[in-house]
This record gives sequence, C-alpha cells and structure tokens, in this order.
Amino acid sequence: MYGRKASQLVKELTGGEKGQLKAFNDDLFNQVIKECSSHHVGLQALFRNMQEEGLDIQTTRNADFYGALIHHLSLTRNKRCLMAYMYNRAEVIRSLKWKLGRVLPNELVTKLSNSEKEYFKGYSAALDAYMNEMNLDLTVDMVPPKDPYIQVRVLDDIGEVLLTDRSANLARYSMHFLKRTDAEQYICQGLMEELLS
Amino acid sequence: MAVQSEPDYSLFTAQEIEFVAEDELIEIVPNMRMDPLNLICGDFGPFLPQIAAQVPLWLAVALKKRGKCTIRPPEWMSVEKLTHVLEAERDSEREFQSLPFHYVEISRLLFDHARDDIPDGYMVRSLTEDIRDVRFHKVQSSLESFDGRTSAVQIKSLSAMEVNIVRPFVARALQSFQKLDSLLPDTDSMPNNQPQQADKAAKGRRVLRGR
Amino acid sequence: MGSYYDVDDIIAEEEPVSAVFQKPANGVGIDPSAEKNCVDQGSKVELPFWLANELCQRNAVSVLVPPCFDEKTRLEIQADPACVDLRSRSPYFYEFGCKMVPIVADRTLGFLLFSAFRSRYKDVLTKAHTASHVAAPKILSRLTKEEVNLYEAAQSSVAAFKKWRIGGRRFHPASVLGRKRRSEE
Amino acid sequence: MDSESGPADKPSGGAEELEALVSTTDVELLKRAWRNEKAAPEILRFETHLIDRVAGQLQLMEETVDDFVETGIDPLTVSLYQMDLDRTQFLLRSYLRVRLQKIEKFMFHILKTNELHDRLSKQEKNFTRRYSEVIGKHLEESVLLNLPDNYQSLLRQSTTSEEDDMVPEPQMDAFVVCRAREYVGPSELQDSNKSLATDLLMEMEPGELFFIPFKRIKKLLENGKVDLV
Repeated sequence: MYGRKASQLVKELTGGEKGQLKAFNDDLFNQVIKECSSHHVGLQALFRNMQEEGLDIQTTRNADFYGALIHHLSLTRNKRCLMAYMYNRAEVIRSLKWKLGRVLPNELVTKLSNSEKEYFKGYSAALDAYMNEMNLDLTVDMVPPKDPYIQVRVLDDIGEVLLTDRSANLARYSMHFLKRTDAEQYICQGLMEELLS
Repeated sequence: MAVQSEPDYSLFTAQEIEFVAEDELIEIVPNMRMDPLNLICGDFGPFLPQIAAQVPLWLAVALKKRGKCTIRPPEWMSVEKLTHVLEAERDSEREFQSLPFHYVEISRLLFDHARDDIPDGYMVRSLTEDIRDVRFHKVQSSLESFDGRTSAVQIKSLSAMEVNIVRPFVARALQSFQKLDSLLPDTDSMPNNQPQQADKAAKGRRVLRGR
Repeated sequence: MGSYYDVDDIIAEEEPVSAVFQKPANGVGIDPSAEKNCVDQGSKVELPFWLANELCQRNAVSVLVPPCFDEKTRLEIQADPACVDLRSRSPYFYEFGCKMVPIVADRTLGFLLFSAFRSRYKDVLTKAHTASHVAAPKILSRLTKEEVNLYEAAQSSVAAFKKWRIGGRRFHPASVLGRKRRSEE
Repeated sequence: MDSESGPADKPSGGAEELEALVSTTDVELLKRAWRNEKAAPEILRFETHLIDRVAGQLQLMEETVDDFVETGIDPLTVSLYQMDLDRTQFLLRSYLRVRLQKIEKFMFHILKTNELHDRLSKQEKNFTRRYSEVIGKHLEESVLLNLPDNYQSLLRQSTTSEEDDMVPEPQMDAFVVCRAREYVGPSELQDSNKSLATDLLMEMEPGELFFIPFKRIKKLLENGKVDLV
C-alpha cells in the first residue's frame, strides 16, 4: 500500500525512551523519497493522457483524474511523514545542545545525518548568539537553586579546568565543593555526580 | 507527541513549586547579630539574638542549616490544628479544609531542615501526610465524578502542589472530553454546561447560581 | 487534521478503512484484486484513513464503519466498559473514531466514543494511582494510546511528587546519553 | 512577599487585598510573568521594562557580592546575598528559556503573524531570524529539494493547498489552571463556541482556581485580571 514505508519511518520515532535518538534511517528515508518521485511520474503520465485526449484537468473527473489524485495524495502523505521524521528528530537534536553543549560525543554524532550535523551547528550558533546578546548563559540553572555550592565526585578524568572563581584539577574520583552552575554541565554530561550532604 | 525534547519547560516541576513556596514568609528567632539584608526580593533584618524576625522561607532554611536561628512553625502546623483539619477532611466527602496554598511544600521544608523546632514533630508530620492522603483521595473521587460535559472546572481549595499533581491528567482528560463532546449533537449539552465543582468548600458560593 | 508534525496523529491516520470506489481510477496499484494497475468502479479496497478520507470527501469512494466500532464492541462497552480490550480493536480508538465521524453515515459513533471514554476514564485514573509497577503492563495492554497517555500522565506526576518528597539529587546526567545512570532510580 | 500567602480560602479580598498590603517587587512581577509564560500555550508579550529593571538589579547585586568578597564581609552574609541573586537569576533564565522553546515550536506561525512577532524582544527577533534560516535550510536540503517542484514549500503541502497547512500553531483550547485576581463576571468569560446562556452561569471570585480552556481567559490574562498557576 502507498505510504506504508513512510509511516514505518515515522514509527521509528516512537518506542524507546523519551529524548532518545535512534540512528538516522538513511535507507528507508531514501526509499520514501524515491516513492515520491514515482508518484510524481505516475501523476504526470495520467495528466498527459488527459491532455492528449484534449480534456481539461481542472474540470474533468475521469478515471485518469482519480488515479492522479491518488498519486497526489500519496505524495503529500509521504511528504508529511518525511517532514515529521526530520522535524521531530530536530527537536531532540536541539535538546542535545542544551544538555551537552557544543561538542557531541561520537556515539551521538554517528546517529545524525549530514544535514542534521549542520543543523546542530547552526542551532548552536543561533542560540549562542542569542545568549551573547543577552549576556546570559541559559544552559545552566535548569533546576531551581538551593545552596550556591554543591559537593560532587568526578567520574572521569576531566583535568585542569578554569571555573568561575578559580581553577581546579578535576581528577577521576576526586571530590570537590563546586559552584552549582559550574558543576551542572559536568553532571549533565555524566562526568560528575552530585553528592548529598 | 511521541518524541519530545526533554524537559518540557511548560510544566512545573515539584522543585519549581517548592521554589515558589520558598518565598513565603516565616518567623525565625536568630541567635546571632547580623546587619539588615537588602536583597532583590526585599529588605530583611536587622537580626538580633532572641528577637523574632520575618524572612522568606529559603532564608530561614539557609540560616537554620548553619545553626544561626530557630524557626517558628506557622500557626496551622500544630497537633491541635492539624487534628482538627484531619477530622474535618475525613468527615466531609467532598469539602476541602482551608490550608495555606503551599502547605505541602512548607511542611516538607520544615521537616527536612527544622525538625527540632516543631513541637511534636513526629505527630505533626504524620498528621500532615494523612491530611494530604485524604485530600488526594478526595481529589481523585471528584475527578471520577466528572460527567465530561463541563466547560470549566473549579478547584477552589486545592493547594499548589495538589494542583500540580493532578494538572497533567486533568488537563488532558478535559481536553479529550471537550473534543469528544463536540462530536455529539448540541441539543442536550445546555443543562450540563455550567462549571462543575471539584469541591464544594464554601457553602452558598455563587458559582452555580442563576440556573 | 491534528498538528502537521504530530507523530500520533500521523500514525492514527494509517488505520485501515474499507472503501467502495464510486469512481474508477487509472494508473494506481492499490487494489490487490485488480489485474491491471487500476481500480474499477464498485471495487472494495482497504485503504489507510488518510487516503480514504480525502477520496471520500471528493465523492470518489464511500466508506464503511470500521469493525472496531461494530455492534459487538458497543455491547461489550455497555456491559463492562473497563474490561474491554480496546487496544486490540484500535490503539487509536478515539482519535480514529473522531476522524471517522464526519465521513460515515452512522450518527451514533460520536456517542459511542464519548460514552466509552467517560466510563473508562475513571478506571484509568484509579489504576494509575493504585496499580503497582508489576500490574501495570497487564492493565496497559487493554488501553488505547490516549488512555495510556492519561495513565502515564497521572502516574508520572504522582511519581515525580513522591520523588520530590523523598528528596535526593537535584542534578542528573542527560538521559540521551543512556548510560551512567547506575546511581539513579 | 508572595501574593499567595495566607489561607487559600480567604472569604473576601483575596489577591487584590493581599497585594495592597505588600509592595510588589520586581521579583514578584518576574515570578508572575514566568508562571504565566510557562503555563500559557502561546507566547505572551515580552516584559521589556521589567526584564530591563531585573537585569539592572542583577548586575548591581553581582557587583555588591564581588565587593563583599573583596572587603572580607562575613561569608554567611555573602552566601545569603548570593542565594538571593541565584534565585532571581533562575527565574530570569527559566523565563527566557520557556520563551525560546515556544519560538522554536511555533517559529513559522510567529513569523507570519505580526501580532505575535511584535511580542518578541529585539534579541528574540534576531534569534527567530537566524534560527528560521537554520531549520529552513535543514528541512529543504534533506527533504523538500528532493521532492517534485509543486511539493517543495515549507509552509504548504503542495501548490494546490489553499492555506499554510503545515504550520504548527499553539493549542488555544488547551486547559490551563487560572486564578482570578479580581472578580470576573460571566460576560468576560464568554465562550464563543457555546451559547451565551451557558456562560451566564460562570463567574470567578478573587483567589478561586479553575481549569479552563486558555482561549476563554486569554483576554483576562492580558488585562491582568487572572494569573496562570
């Protein structure tokens, strides 16, 4: 049936946990694009028939017209599925910028199409530009604040870094008392964990 | 929508409701001397030993954590008052007793950080939890009695946290009802279209008048 | 149509509908019983809703009330609404039903949807607040997509509240990483 | 502090009376704007003046805290000032974030609706312009340019569409929780879909909470007669 593959593509967005991303399905995506072209070929052939018979496409309602209509509807359906696939993935990709910053871990990069990689860069740049104009980092303070400092344990070798108020050597398994906003991104990236007092 | 970038900022998290509650004023008794604080959220102090002062809850908790004050629990947080509230909640199937809008958050914050300042703390805590449970069951049963043909629902005496807990479900269900209701022929939708009460706290309220 | 990009709406429109062609159509391969690439007038073909709907609105096909809304379902819903396995009939029972109302002649469909939702909604609510995690899958298997959404909305807000009441960490690794979550939950 | 303080069930006065008792600070106003913005399905007017004032106060406070640190004021005082600063910062950030999220979601709807576009701040307008190019390019290169000519529009399914039938719009009939700040009569709560007679039954007393479709209180929210909770 027409549009079946397209709906399979959309179904790839469901299942799995919220906010997770499956690898971009190049193969299925391209098959749907191809199906669009073949609908277009079918549609044009039917319109040509009508024109050769000297019929007005606007007003004639014959079997050729209804065939063409079906191809047209299938094409818009496929378009909707393709667009929804990209659009909803884009939403998840945007959230990566918020959670992980400018540089994505390799395991995620491999799940993106080329256009999606460009999109991530473009979105990051647009958001950074906005934050610059506002002179405010919006990617921190995702949770209402309590104390200005929190205790953390480092889970990975982060090394020497410059924090807001000082520099620190964040060696694996070392414990620190850090400014909440400094620690937030590291925790989000899975590089640190919060210790409860 | 099946795939969502998380978090959905348009919902309030429990932490955000707590954050709002932390601005409620509460009385503390400092054990130290400190100059007035001229904060963005207002001016507080000066703080003198044994002289009670009104401060926002977050400030009270911060001082308490550092051993700089005791917190005076609000009036409603006593065994006597809460026993009364609990009994009244149990006695009435649908009515909700009036408690502060942020009673759930305030009591949790105080239990967590100032337990030693609450007389009969254990009792107070279990009473508060019982009250919350009774109220929650009431909310649930009033939700169950929706007839589905309402254009608005009144929830007069629910507290902030209670509203937040039922919000995702109620908003969604009401929208489904609204959509399905629009499929029905219009003739009999009139008589039921008044705002339905989820609670009947204040007797003689005017909401349903005029039929 | 729901929002153009709405995944659930798109999938709901894939539900099959039996359509009888009132007009013939050339050059299309959608009728498995046809020998050529065309559909004859009078042919009965199972179409996805998105296609049946548009063709119906242009009087090219007439549609039959899908079996998920048949008499048997109606009687079962009347008898014991909460126990009917609507999911196996259609995971998009309500959404699909709403979409069918304008194009089928059956005037009672709207009422069926409304009364089914009204009588099942209570049960969904009660179970969401009382069922244990072990019992959940069994209940969920009978519910439609929208009912599951409601169930999850109710359950997750209660769970979030309980988590807040217990307290604990305020900062967590991004779930998109799908790892390093051992210390949670 | 909070206009919500006191029993939820006060017999009279409610929000208005309480507000007269406490002078409303900019943080209070920001908190209200934040809550309304979070709860409303559509983007609300950017609170230009309020945000300017808050940003000014934040900067001043940051300088104050820095001074405190330098002059060796006791650490307790410093950390209390820091907490106050943090709380306001959070509100501001969260307010701006929820607006950005709506802009991203309803980008094309906002771009073609002057009334909505006018509600954005200057910086938000810049962001909208930049971001619409990014998402437009992405969708064009991956999907639209691969489709036949008549199907390449980002706004219309095909050239035969009579309107922009691809553009996501906020759900104005979504239910929100609102609280009246003053008495609201039936004529103000009219529901265009229902007959007037049914609306005569509905009114709101100050402080009362309702679940209600957003479109029915949209005007009241703009006039400051109700708040979203």
